[in-house]
Amino acid sequence: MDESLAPPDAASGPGPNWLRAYRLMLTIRLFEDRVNDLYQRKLMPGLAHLSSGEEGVAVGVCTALRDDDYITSTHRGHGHCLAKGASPDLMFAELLGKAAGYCGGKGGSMHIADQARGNLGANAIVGGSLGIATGAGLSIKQRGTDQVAVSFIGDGALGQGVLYEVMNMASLWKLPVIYVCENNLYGEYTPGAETVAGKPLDRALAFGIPATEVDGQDVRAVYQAMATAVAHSRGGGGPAFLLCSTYRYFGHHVGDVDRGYYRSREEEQFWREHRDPITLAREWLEAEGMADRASLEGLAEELTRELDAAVEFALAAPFPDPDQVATDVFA
Amino acid sequence: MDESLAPPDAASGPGPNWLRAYRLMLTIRLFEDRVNDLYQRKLMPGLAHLSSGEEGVAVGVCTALRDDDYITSTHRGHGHCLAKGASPDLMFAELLGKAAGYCGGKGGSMHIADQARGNLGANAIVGGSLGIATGAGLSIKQRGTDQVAVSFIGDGALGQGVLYEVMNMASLWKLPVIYVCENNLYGEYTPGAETVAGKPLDRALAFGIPATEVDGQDVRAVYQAMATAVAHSRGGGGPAFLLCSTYRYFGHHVGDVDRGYYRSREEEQFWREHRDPITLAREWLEAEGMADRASLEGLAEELTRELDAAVEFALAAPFPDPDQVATDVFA
Amino acid sequence: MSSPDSMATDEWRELTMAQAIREAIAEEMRRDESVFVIGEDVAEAGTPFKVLSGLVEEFGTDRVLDTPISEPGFTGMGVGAAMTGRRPVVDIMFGDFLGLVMDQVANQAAKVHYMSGGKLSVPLTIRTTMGATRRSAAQHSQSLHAWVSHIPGLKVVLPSTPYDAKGLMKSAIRDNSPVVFFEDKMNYQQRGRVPVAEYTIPLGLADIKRPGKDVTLIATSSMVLVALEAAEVLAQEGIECEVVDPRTTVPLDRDALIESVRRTTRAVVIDEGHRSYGVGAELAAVVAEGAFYYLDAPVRRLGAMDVPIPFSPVLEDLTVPTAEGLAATVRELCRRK
Amino acid sequence: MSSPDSMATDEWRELTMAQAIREAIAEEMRRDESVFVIGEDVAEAGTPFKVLSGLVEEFGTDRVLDTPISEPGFTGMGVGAAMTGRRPVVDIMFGDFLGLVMDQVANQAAKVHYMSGGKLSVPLTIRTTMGATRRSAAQHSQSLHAWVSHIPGLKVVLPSTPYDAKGLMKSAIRDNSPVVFFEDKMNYQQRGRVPVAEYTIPLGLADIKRPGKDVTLIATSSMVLVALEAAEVLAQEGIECEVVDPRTTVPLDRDALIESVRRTTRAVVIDEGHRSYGVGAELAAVVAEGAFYYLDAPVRRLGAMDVPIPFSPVLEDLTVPTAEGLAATVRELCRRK
Ligand SMILES: Cc1ncc(C[n+]2csc(CCOP(=O)(O)OP(=O)(O)O)c2C)c(N)n1
Ligand SMILES: Cc1ncc(C[n+]2csc(CCOP(=O)(O)OP(=O)(O)O)c2C)c(N)n1
Ligand SMILES: [Mg+2]
Ligand SMILES: [Mg+2]
Repeated sequence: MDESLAPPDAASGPGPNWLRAYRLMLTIRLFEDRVNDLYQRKLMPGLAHLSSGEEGVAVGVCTALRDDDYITSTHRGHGHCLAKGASPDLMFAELLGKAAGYCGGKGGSMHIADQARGNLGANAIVGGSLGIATGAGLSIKQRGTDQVAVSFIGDGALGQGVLYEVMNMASLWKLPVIYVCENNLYGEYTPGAETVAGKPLDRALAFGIPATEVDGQDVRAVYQAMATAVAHSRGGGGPAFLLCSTYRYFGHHVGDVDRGYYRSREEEQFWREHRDPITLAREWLEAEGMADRASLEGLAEELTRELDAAVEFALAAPFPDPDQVATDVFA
Repeated sequence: MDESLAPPDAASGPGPNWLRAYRLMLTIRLFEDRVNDLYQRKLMPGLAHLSSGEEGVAVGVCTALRDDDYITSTHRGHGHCLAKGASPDLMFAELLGKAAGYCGGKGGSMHIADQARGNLGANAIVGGSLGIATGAGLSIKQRGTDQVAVSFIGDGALGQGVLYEVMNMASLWKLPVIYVCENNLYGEYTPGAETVAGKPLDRALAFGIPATEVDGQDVRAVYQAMATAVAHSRGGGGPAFLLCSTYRYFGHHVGDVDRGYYRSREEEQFWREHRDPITLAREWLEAEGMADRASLEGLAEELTRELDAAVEFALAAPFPDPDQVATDVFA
Repeated sequence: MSSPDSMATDEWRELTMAQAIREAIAEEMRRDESVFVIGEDVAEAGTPFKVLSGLVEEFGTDRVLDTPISEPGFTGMGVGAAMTGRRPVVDIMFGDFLGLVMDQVANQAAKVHYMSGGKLSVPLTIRTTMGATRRSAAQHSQSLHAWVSHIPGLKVVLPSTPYDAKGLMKSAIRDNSPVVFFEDKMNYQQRGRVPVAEYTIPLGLADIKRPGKDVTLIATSSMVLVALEAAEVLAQEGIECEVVDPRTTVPLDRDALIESVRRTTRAVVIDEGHRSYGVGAELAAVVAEGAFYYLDAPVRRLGAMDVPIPFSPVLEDLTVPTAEGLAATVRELCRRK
Repeated sequence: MSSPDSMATDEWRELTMAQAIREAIAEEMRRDESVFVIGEDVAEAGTPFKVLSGLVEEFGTDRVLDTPISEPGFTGMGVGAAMTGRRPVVDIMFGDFLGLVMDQVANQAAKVHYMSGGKLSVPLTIRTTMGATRRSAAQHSQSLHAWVSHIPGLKVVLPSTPYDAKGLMKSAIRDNSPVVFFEDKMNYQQRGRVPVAEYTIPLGLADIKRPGKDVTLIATSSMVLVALEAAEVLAQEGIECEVVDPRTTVPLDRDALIESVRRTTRAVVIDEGHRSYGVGAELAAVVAEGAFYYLDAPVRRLGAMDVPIPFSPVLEDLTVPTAEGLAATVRELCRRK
């Protein structure tokens, strides 16, 4: 089965603005740092699943998408949401349960949706958005547009049977759906090796879906692979599957601090020091002369101010009126 | 991935009693003819799904099993049940809702179970018995016996996500489970070609499960492949997958008589005339000199008498007492 | 405007329940190109019950999609298609299979609108079946409308006549919220008057199928027919039953039920789901509370026995409510003066 | 024998709900080698709530199995293992995920014994959670015990104290029928007295958590604590509440509920499932019918609001029943003389 799709015009074209991609990755990193901080300062209700370390996947993938393309996201969805164009201030507001949040405070971290940018929502059910993304693909085909739908899933979702049901239909009906699997080596506190038999790529290939594995820490490689997949799907070629190897720096959720029983400090250190997507991108930008240390430091300071302001906005924002509890039950 | 398992002692041994296998296939054929007759004479409540034409799979598979091995069956399960050793009279009684039936009349055609011979039951949910069979495999492993569990499924069950969930666990934990897929080209009134993307075998292989395709109309080929799979699983080798190409002569259920809109008379005729598992077996038995026409005709008459008697028994048998409606809800 | 005779039209035909449902779907598909049907054997086969026969010939396989046997998958796809501009009509062949799709229905379809603060919506209709005595045994005979009625965000329809079925199906398809539409498979051939002129019936309006002063029979789906049969018998004995059909369990027309029971001072609830923790419990609790100071006798409940549905006809027939059983219950209730 | 103080032992310790449940499972695993635990992150992690911490160290990974994220698959495997000589304890991390396994639970586990005419049985225990206010939003906060309570063949346990949790869990594991055991995730750290000596509590026996003469509060799971809190407040005002805990919705101890309400002549049902078509409806209908001629006021029901559980704390707190709300309802009920 053809694993490597022919490189599309999209990819052979001028290519994306890598500084913008870098900016997005850094935005996600700073965003998640603040979520963790809000949690530790007991300013954020509930929990959150941070995507720090996985910025290369979210940004590489969304850089290959248009505003009107759809994505569905997971419980670890802040990065996807930001990469698709959401504003940090309204996201923080949602995480704090404020009326100004993307969902008026009703969704929270695991349910942020931003339909204006095609984000059909994060999902707290592992694999829960696979049907939604594939259905969006069916909708695209029926409406005859050239959009694509992207379903972000974690490696844990490989365990959910619905993945194979929708891949089968997407393949049969040549739906423009791209399954992006973020393989960060763990599902909660259990290593993927203990829960995945055989090779993940084979599972997509078995349904006649072209599948590629890519280094998720290399935002340019992710973009390249994704651009190829998008061109394939937009062109009516049907679904594609992208397996991105990556790593989450923090615990499964913000409260998961004692991780020794399922992964080592050394392993975490290795990824942070040698495989950090932002560091790798920065080194490349500097080597290519696209940016110098000073300008990137300036950018970091600018984003820091921006995100601190976003947090301030959210903290100061009012909670929803009590009567909101009973609205939006029916459309 | 290794598709062809090494031939086991079981298969290289003396081999099964082919006359017994022939007798079983003929028993199934005559059984189903009588079910259809009972339906048409309005003597049987509800519907039934006949396995006529698929006898080679049920008998080839069960001939490679021991009494204490488990099977789970489908809505089209009469053949599996008989091949595993059930008595026609108690089966007819169940189909007629009589107290003497295997389930006291509470189960009917789609729920016949015969735990004395390891038949954990037919199932009216497509794919519904996959979890049960795989759980039986887990039980076997935990109890440390050398039994195997066989899950009969139709090609339609390839659409159910739970198949991939249990194959994954069976492979990870090396459970002695053999998935036998009866590919009769249709799921109800829809051709498999419209519902299966890619190649079925690849779906098992993708989970690290050895998979083989076999001619389901050749009972000896089915036995050979199954014996190989059984030896593999009994020996602790883990699960196996067997894809048997076969054909159902009748409609999806006894009432499905106008089939022109989904398959042709010619196709049906071809299978009946050139691919009939009983005819093929008879020709081989005669060619091998294991039996002559006269003895086989004698056998046919004997079985006819036996099955007619079984029907008579069932028709004469009493219905369950009304108070049975409220028993067996809790164990 | 909810009972045939009050319709502002004089043109009527007799249709079966199946024909009425098919007509409603066909009309909505003509009216709105975003409406499509998806499920198992819905195209050429027109479903095993032939409810959708003819649709694929008129609308083609792009709008009448035969799926693999993947209920969770295609139901989830229905949710996603609904969120992105389509109006899917998802076909779940047997209500028993709801067990496979409750995550898609209850966690996704029902909650998307609320969780997104109203930004996303799911104009999805799920058609499925209910009803026993078809000799289909435990996994093909359940009436599981209680499951979905319990989940906020879902509307639930239980039509009892061809007239109601057509008008309610059209409203369900036009509704911007997910609607689960239960069809009693034993009633597909039941005939009834349906106007030629187009009409819809709003979701959430109960209908008095027969007026009466002595006792209120609150009946759902095919149990309405059982109630009407019992009412006919009891009328001979001088007991005037009022038969009230909620038609939708969500939204529930509480006022109509309570108002009737306050008038008659007695009530029996009859629903084909299992008696315990079923829809009947809610209906009984609603009127027992709302009409408490008017009730002359306890509210009685009839439902399917709390046992898996057995195959054997002699047993299965014991599990479902009957007109005789209902009549007996009513007599006993009305003796109590 | 059902309340701690009546126990024939004088040795007691304080345990949390989580410890009591773990102790019950560990004792049963020592007692019967066929008992094993299967689910997501149950081994080294001991579940996200740490309820099973230590089990894998004692019993090893052969009897404490970490699974892939495949609820339908491993629940179905639990059914098959139970049918072939094992006693699986299946862990469904959040009750919300029941939507994924209702086919395995309702169509397979619940029906196998009946469909086989009693030849096969399914000694399976499914542990899962319920309860809101954890700021976990709509897909991690539901209390879906109504779904399983409605399906014949399943027993359903809702413990409210560590004492009950341990005794009922041991009975659930020893039961030869499938049992669904709901643990309120907000109560895992709640402490209570548990005897050192071994004991079990039979399924189907209600327990009077507090005697009283003016009104009966029928409360389930953590709502028992809410009821006790309200009863304390109301006692100051001279209203004596009797708090009755059914402990299991199936089997339901109808007589105990009805007997209490006949004595007090008033009842409020409080359950954390959604109010409509919830467990509260059945409990209310049972006492409204059974105590009809004794009731001085309508039976009231408190449950979660009929909305998906919102994330924002200011909204979420409005959705669940509170002691204040319950006390207000009781006052209003008792004024009505
Ligand atoms: C159906 C379902 N089962 C279990 C859970 C609990 N849970 C939340 S996240 C998670 C692990 C998911 O792992 P993966 O898909 O790899 O995503 P990651 O957290 O690694 O990004 C689990 C088991 C859930 N939310 N949904
Ligand atoms: C989950 C589920 N979906 C749909 C059905 C209805 N149904 C019964 S048999 C069948 C076709 C099964 O096809 P296959 O698995 O190939 O078995 P076959 O009938 O061909 O032997 C369908 C769709 C069902 N029983 N269960
Ligand atoms: Mg992961
Ligand atoms: Mg088939």
